Amino acid sequence: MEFAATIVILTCTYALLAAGTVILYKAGRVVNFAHGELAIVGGYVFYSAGLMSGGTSLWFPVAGAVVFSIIMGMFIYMAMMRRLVGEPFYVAILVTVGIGIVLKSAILVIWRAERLTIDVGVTPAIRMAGGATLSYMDIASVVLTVAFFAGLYLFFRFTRLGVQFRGTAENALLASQRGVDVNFVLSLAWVIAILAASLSGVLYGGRAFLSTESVTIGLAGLTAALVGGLDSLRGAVAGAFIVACAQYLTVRLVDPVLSEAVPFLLLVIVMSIRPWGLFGTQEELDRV
Amino acid sequence: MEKHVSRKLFAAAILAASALAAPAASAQNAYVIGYITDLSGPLADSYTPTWQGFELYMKALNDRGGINGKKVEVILDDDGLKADRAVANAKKQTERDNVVGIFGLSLSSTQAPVFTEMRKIGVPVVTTFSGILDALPPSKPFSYSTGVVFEVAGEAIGELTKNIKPNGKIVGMTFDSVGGRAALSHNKRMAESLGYTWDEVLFPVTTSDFTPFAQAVAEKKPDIVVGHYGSGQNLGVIPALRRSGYTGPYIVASYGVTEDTVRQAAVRAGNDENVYYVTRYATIYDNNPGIAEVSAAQKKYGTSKPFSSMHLTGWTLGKFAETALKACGWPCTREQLDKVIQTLKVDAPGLTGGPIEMSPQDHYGPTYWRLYVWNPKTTSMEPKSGWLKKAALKFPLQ
Amino acid sequence: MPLEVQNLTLKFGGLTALNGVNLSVGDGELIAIVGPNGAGKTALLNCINGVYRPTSGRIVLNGQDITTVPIDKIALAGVGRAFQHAELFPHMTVTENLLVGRHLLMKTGVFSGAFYFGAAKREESIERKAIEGIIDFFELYQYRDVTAANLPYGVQKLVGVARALALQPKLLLLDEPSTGLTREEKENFARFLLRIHHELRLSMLWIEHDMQMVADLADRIVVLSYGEVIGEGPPEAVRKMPKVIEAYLGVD
Amino acid sequence: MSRTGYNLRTNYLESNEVIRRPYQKVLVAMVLAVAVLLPAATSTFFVHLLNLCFLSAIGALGLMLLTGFCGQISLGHAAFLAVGAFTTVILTVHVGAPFVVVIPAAAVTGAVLGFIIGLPSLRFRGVYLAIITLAMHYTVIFLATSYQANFAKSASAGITIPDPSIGPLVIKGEYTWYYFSLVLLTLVTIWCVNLIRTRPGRAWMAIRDRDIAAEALGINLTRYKLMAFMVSSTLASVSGSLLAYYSNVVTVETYTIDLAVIYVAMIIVGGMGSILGALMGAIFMTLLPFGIDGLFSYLPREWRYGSTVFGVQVGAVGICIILFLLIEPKGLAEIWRRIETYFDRWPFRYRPLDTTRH
Repeated sequence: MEFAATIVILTCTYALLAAGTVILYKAGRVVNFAHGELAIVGGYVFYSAGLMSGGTSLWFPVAGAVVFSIIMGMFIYMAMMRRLVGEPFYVAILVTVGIGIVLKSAILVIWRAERLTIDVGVTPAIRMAGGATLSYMDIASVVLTVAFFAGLYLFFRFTRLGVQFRGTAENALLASQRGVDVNFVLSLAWVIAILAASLSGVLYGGRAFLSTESVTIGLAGLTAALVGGLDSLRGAVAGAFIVACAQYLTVRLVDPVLSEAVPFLLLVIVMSIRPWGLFGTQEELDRV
Repeated sequence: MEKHVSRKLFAAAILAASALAAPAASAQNAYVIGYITDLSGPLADSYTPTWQGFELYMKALNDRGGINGKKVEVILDDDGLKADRAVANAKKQTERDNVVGIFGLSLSSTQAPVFTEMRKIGVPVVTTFSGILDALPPSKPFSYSTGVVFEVAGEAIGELTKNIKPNGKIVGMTFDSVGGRAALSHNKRMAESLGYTWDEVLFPVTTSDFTPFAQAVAEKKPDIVVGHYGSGQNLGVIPALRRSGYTGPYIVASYGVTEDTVRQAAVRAGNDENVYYVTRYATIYDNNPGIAEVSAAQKKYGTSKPFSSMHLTGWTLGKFAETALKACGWPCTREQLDKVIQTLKVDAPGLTGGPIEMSPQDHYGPTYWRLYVWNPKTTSMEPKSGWLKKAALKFPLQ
Repeated sequence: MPLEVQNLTLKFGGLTALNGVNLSVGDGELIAIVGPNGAGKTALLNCINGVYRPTSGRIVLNGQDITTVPIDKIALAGVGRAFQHAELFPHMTVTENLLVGRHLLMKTGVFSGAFYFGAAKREESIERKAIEGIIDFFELYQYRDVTAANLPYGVQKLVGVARALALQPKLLLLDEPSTGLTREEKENFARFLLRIHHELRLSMLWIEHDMQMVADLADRIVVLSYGEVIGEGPPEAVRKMPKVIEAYLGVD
Repeated sequence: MSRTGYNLRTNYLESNEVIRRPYQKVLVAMVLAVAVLLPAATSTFFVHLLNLCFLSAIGALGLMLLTGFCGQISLGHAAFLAVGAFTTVILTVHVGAPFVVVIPAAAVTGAVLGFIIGLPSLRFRGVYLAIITLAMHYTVIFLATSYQANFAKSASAGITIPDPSIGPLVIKGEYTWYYFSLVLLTLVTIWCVNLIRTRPGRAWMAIRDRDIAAEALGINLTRYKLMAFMVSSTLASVSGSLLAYYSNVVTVETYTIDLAVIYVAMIIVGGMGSILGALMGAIFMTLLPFGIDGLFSYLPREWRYGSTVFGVQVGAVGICIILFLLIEPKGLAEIWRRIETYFDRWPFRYRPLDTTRH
């Protein structure tokens, strides 16, 4: 029972990250290596905004995280990514690596490298046989993740902006000729991706803690996206589930110490069988 | 545009280059010592308060008028828990700042290279935490430790566990580092010799979600769980263990874990009564004149980190440094300083269970350990045992 | 026969790019391939060149079956190719681009290259001299040390041909070498094509859109439409074929 | 007149000369002379920093060949350094092998690992390759941690290795190391320069620029990609071994992903596709944290507490990567070229269209 719960919660953390990676890839063919850092810094911002408001209301920290995502998303796209059109593929990757390092240094300079926990709803909500418990935060993380994906589905499917988004992902040039504000759509992609990451970071900060080491969840999320297929949101969920299962089972059945390397081993296996990922499309392989 | 960029870069480069060549700013009329530690890396939580304790002592000392009429100037450098940076800092301090000795240092991985380099030049180095082979008998010249040695701590914890439960199954946890493994193996050795059964769970260094690991521990049905790691991990581990259904005793080994961390972890775990703490220095909850003195200094000068036993550790090291420099006289040379440290005896009543004693063969000396338990009602720690004296282990072990 | 293409078919999923193409290039012959866009002209070259692996059929080069041989080995077998968009190495100079063309004729490796004296230096000297011959042939003197990215488009295409020629091929594949050139550049190019044809007597397979140029220069013309050969023969004969007229003018 | 006449050549090989203009010869000679005399004029600490620069420059050259010239991205360079360091440990501590055996052995181990890591590059490109090199990094580090933990059963602090010696000459102390690493770096640089201007280098650049066209000219992609990985990892491994010897201690904690990123930063800052850039980048990135440290020393002591200095040092790496990629993608080498051109033209501001490569 608790193992299933743990896997589901872990899947949620990774799925949110992987979804962001997929959105960014679909929108601008960018693979973001700074996603883990964005997630954790989002968590830190949430924490600090909570402190500033005295820890009484949830609205202030939530608003803090949202504002962070919007500013960060707009800034990364408008100041950096927009200028990289036509550059070799590695330039965008390395720029995101650079962003990741800068964010990490922000944790050091602003938050003094302290390990923080987000203590919202940590009291047990469900008691399971054997004494294990699930907190309100754990349940919230599942609910919020499901809500996020449902919202994303409705957005892409039924809103005008969502259609423009899909159009831009298909062919940015054509979309801009049809009057879509491509710059707006692509900044929006960054904002949504960072929002998802921040949510993931906040949930992670509730269950584990925030620190410069916890940015490694970004790599797990990236692996999940690659396993599922870089251009498929369904794949992101499936990939997250597979990575979470593999990690959990390694801890429990093989050797806990290996759990860090497992996502990569999994990735190598998946890529040698289906290089474009479980739900991805084959021609994407040559693009990146 | 292009030209602008290169001109600015050029200016920045010249500025940086001039900074590199900056001459030593040290006064000729003061004792200059170096302090290198991790103020920003993974263990900054532990080493920052230790440094602050040291600094408090030095501030108080200089306000008293210094040693032999001379002030003490401390050159502080951060190594970020990186060996190459620690070595470069040590070289910079010995050459540019002309320090007579180096104090502090972070984990063993940064100590070993600094010890090695400084031995070549002949600069005494005194560390607070995980002292290593170099300091333990047969000790190598110029290398000293006044702090926690993984192996000794492992043994002490094994022995003190008797005060919680006389027998049963102990599960040790650590992250997969060389030091963690060493601590575990000694804890295991001692526990098994006392009749406990032993099991262990290791996790990767970068782990921050401990739930799966905690479940693996809970499944082993332990009677006692020991966590061998620095400060922050406890914040994640204790709640994760409780979530996974383990409610038994949990021992925090004090590799730089502050009381405040224990408090936070215990609160997060649901105001637990079963959190224990084994430490080489006293805790701030002990009521004695030694602690009161440090506490007064902390109130006077202020520290950014909450007052903790790490401050006591740093304070004791400060006392060690003062005693050594005083004995060294003025002017104090590196050789002279090393010579006096070799037979130094420093008593820090109230802060340790007994004096720090160096001898030419043993640069670590006997250490004293104590078991505390967290009391959620009084929100403080209470001793659960007397001070346990551990003579230094001899290496290589048989 | 330098090149013989037998019953070549190439399919991508459900799409048939080439369907039972038969073709041969004789010694020193200049064969032009014409056809509307999407007729499969470049796909045919890609098959011969080894970029695509045909679904069925055979490609024989000087008696050697090269149907499934990898690209680089096909170059070794003696096929040189000039690409439609030149595909020069943009960060390298014209000389260096041509020297890459000499790759197969050189021997220097990682270890011998380390010492720039003795064998490696000698080889550089010899090959550099050989390149000078090609530069001379194509009159590229002023561009020797210009990076490819900085060349005018017309010159880029010329260098593309020169580079293919540098590897001393037995068969030269030219993919629309004159497309995008000005009238003058085209005439200039025609001159070089004739020189390759007459002075070097190289077998060539030449994709071209300019019907006038094809009619003037080619020995034979092969007309492709929707992946099939719809006409073949000397220029004057092909121009009169009803099927070709239909394909080109859309007569019903 | 002599300045504008440099394009005239009387010999084919002259176009392949690395140093083409008379004043450049003077410059190189001056740089070498300064390098030789420098230790006499500066402090041991600065010599130590330069040693770190020189030794890491060897690794940076390796990465430059792979990424800058062959176009294969790698985030696993720290692992290659680790392989060199641990080969050194195993051979010196267990076997007692001398320096002259260890360095070639480290080179061979590096080459073998490079070959293995190169294999996926035949199938994967771009991001996928980057992730695979990352996976390789974690695998190597895991193995190294296990080795170190089991090797040092009772105490923990890295593994000490003795000073190296070549025959009767013991390489010990900053100054000996300075000249030793200077000579070594010069040799490696010459090797790299020669590789780049002969057949293998041109093949790598062709693969980087247009792989299909390169293949159509007969370049065997498999062979040359693997060769690039092997040469790169060999240099990294040798660099790792030398750095281990220099510091006398090997511990697995040194070889983090951050270190790999710093090496990537070296070649970006220096300028992709330039040997000079690799050298400049290595020196820049090695000195950068110390320069920041130095700048901070001008500030009040209180400012240096906490994580600020280290945080800024970390952040500076990221900022360098971003700024150079966005503003000066050709790096320091290009800035240097512009300065050179400026003086070359002097006193004129312009010169007729100059599109030649320098």
